[in-house]
Amino acid sequence: EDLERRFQRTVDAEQRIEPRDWMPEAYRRTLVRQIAQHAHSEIIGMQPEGNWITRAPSLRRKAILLAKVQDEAGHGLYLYAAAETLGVDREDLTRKLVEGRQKYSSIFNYPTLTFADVGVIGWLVDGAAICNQVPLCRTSYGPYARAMIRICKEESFHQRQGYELLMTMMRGTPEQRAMVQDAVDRWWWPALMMFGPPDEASTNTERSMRWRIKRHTNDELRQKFVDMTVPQAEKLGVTLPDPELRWNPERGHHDFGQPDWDEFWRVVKGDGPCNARRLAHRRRAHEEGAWVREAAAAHARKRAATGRPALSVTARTEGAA
Amino acid sequence: EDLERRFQRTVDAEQRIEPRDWMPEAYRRTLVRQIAQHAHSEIIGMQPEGNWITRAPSLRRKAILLAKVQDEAGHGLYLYAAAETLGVDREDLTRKLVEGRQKYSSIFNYPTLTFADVGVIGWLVDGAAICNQVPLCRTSYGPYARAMIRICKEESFHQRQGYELLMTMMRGTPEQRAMVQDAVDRWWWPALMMFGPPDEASTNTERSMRWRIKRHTNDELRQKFVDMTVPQAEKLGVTLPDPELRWNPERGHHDFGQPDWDEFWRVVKGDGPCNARRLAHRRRAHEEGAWVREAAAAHARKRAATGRPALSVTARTEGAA
Amino acid sequence: RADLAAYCVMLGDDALVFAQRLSEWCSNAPELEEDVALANIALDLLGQARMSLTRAGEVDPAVRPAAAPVHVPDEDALAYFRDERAFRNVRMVEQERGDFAETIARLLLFSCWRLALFERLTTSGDPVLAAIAAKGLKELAYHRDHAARWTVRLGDGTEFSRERMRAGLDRVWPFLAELFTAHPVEARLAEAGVAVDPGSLRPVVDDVLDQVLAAAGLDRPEVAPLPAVAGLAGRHGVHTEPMGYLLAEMQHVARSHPQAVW
Amino acid sequence: RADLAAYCVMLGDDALVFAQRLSEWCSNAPELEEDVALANIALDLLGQARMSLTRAGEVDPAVRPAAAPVHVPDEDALAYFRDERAFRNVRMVEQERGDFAETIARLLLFSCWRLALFERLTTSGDPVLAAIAAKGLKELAYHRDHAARWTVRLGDGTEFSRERMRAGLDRVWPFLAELFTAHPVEARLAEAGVAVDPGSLRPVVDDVLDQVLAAAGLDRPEVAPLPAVAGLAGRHGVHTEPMGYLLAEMQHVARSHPQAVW
Repeated sequence: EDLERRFQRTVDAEQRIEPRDWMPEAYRRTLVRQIAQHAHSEIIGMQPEGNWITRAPSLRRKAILLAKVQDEAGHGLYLYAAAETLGVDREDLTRKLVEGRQKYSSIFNYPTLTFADVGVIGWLVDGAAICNQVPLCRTSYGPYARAMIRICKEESFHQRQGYELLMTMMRGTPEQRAMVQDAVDRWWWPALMMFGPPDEASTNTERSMRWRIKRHTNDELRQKFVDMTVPQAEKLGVTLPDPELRWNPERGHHDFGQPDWDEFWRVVKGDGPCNARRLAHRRRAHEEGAWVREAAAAHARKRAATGRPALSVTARTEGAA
Repeated sequence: EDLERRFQRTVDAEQRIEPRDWMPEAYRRTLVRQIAQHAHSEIIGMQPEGNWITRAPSLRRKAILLAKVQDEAGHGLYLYAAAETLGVDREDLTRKLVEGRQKYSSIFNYPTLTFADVGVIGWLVDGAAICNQVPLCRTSYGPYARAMIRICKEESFHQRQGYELLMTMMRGTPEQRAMVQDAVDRWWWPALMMFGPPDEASTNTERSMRWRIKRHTNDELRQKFVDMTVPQAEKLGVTLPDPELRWNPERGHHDFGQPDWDEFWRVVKGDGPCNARRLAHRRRAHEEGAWVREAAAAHARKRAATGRPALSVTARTEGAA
Repeated sequence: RADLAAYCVMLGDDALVFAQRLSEWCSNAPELEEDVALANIALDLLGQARMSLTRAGEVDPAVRPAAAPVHVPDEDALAYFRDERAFRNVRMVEQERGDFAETIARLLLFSCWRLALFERLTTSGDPVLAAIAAKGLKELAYHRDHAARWTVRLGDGTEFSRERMRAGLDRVWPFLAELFTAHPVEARLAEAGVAVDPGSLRPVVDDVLDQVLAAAGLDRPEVAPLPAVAGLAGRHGVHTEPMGYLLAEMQHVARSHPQAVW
Repeated sequence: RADLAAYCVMLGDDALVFAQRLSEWCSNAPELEEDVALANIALDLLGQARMSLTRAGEVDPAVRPAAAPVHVPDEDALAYFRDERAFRNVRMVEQERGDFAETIARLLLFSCWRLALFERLTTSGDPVLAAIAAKGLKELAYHRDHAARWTVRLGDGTEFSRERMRAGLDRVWPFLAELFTAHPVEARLAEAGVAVDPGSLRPVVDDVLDQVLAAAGLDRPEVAPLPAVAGLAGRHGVHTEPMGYLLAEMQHVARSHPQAVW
């Protein structure tokens, strides 16, 4: 009781909760779920973009894309590490992911169909992720907040690169412009869904806000994203596929239509265009890698037992020949 | 003794030996080896050309190529059936092939690098095969001779199609003409090797000729092939890569250079550019298919045991809806 | 006429893409007889594809992609110079080939459906389409028969083969519903007596599949249909990720030498 | 200058093609750390490739393939608009990626060799090549170290991993000899102090490989080198069959939209 009050006072004072601090069990569980889901999203998110690495149409774009997907693996690592400070382990979280017992962001259950999708994911999907994540840099749990600071910095870099790719494509051939518009048409609504269901349907928001895990409601963040994106779309020369979208001078915000929430719930429940494919891919990679992880562990045990140092090949090479 | 004389008389009289007839054990063994090798060559030969089916640059060429490779599988089937009349079985021969204990034509140990290779294989490789095989249509062993008659007919069809592809390509872009010339440069010498080593190095020729398995020496057939091919190359507009190649009016034949016989022996002994790849491919297909063959056999046993007829789905479809 | 051309492209793309996948089996089949059989089926479908795509070009020259050089025949212009988003095949046929059981499962579903479709198309208002369908009937009946027999052999073979066959059906079944979903072009042309409303084929196809599964001692898989992307699927050119790789392989030589003649 | 450009293309193609294969691991590695590491290595090699190909274009504009549209930079003209026969990489790097042990084996051999080569190239008579080599040293030392550590872990891990590592080495070893075979261009440029005669690298590379194999408790495979085709191999543009598929995938989008800007 006393602990709980002190915890809430710390949070209210905008101070960080650290791993060794007492925390309510529900807070811990909420964080584990949220951080794990976030980590899983980074890892599953490697697939839709990774789909274009081998086919990227210029070497510069290939390098940018490969570096970006690599960053996503890195983000997954930070986030799993943050989750581990809460007493869970990565192997266990990974098992829950591949068995479908923990979620990842639904956005990655849509297919990437052209190279323009790479740009649009950078612009809209990373853009939406940043709106979601910037407030998390000040979230109450210290390790999570620190991970988010690093991640956000890299994400805005990715977003700029995505936007720059689209700008370049819009200056290209008519086919390229059509490709960009097509990708925008397919990704716009799923991007809006990334902020979660409308506030009246969002069950955990209030408590998460009290705990300063969350700082804005889903609808607030969605509005912010739309307001931010509309001028970017204009500058780019694409049309956002929402006939209800218009500036509302009274509100000082854009009005906009609602995504298909039935589709949203179906995809969340596992019934999206790529859920099965994404999970099967992750499961296969995990299973195919099992023997390698076992070998590394076995070798580490042997080395620990014999006190042998790790291999170092420096010897004759430099001097020789 | 008596049997052996009667056998030789039959052969000398240009009559066919049939499966139920008495034959010398060495004759049987020679035939099994030769027919099996020939069958294996058809099957392994599916790979270098099959390599281009999914990439054929027009639908017409794709259909022609797929049909050709299918024919090769069919030839393999005829030939294994002919071998089986000599008391061996296909499964056993296949095992010997994938274990590297029986050979196939060395020509298939070279890679196919461009679509022009498809044409050149048709023209030169099938052309050489036909020179080798036409006399086999009159070979002394009945089932083999009959298989060869069917095969030769299809092979000359393939050869014409290959030549026609090259003709078309030579009427195309400069890059296409270069592609054809490049393919000719790579396949010419291996094609000459298809007739086997020079007569003085060929150990079994004499006996095979006495048994009327063979009717011409390697060098005779090679000469015939060169004489036949030179005018075709001229008509096509390609250069055969042999500086010694010229018409010899005294002999009434073309003089020509010798292939690299060291290379020939290396490739025969398993050390060619694609030997490992071809065998690994065949072995993998064979092993991956094992469960299917077992299932089919198990099902056939069950059906035989219960007297059930094979499935027939004719029912409501035609009439319905 | 634009509708008819679009419809011919749909029928052609189904056959073309499936033929491409089936031809990957060449030299990889479990036995030589099967190398021959699968190549035969691929050849039949390739033939159907060529006729349909050629017909599409005849009916409406506007279906030719702008990127295709003028000397390339319509069938090749459509096969080699269209981008993925312009392909109109159902998503079932573009999936990676998988193992033999999965291929057989796919062939079973596809050929049951296409045979039912072609039976009805023989009376199409477009005489060329009707002729293509009539010619295809015997081929498709053979494909269906071949797939059905293997389904029974594998379903009623060994324990292992039964498991593989079941897994193959599970993987293919999510793509079945799309076959019965009418694109607006199909709906309009069905109205006009030229095409078939694919929804109307469901009972016939279900009936045949039930027969085959019963003979194989297998249950109908209980898996959800693969969703479309905001209502758009293969017929709208919204494909799955394997499609891009299939096209890269299929089109690379042709695209690399656009001025070439083959 | 044509020789120098050709040599830059050789070095660039080795790196480009291997980077392409390594990037296939992305999202498929046995653990996340390895996804990161293999992507890093691929990125390093891609960077080396871009510098070498750009240098090739600078030195001799004639290396640009005729098929490349003028607005495409040299590095992309070379990567995307050349046909297979014009690629000059050694055949080792174009092989299918295989399992993790095979990839590690390939990376071990390749990085030992390339590091030894780059050490010598730092004193190349071509200052740009020397700079590229100098920049690459640290990268390649890391690649070699990474591969060596995994070779030891797998060789001295479980029974199973040892078998896989041995099999991986067996599959890669036939491609080793080609790395030490000088193409006439290399021979001429080595003479001129611009390139390195790759044959001279053999002792250094052998020495390092022996150390690593000893630490891993593995024997040097006894397998024959993969023969050339009438003396011609990767450096002459005579590749193995996987190369065509790699290029189809890599080039398809660029070839499909030659006028596009990316």
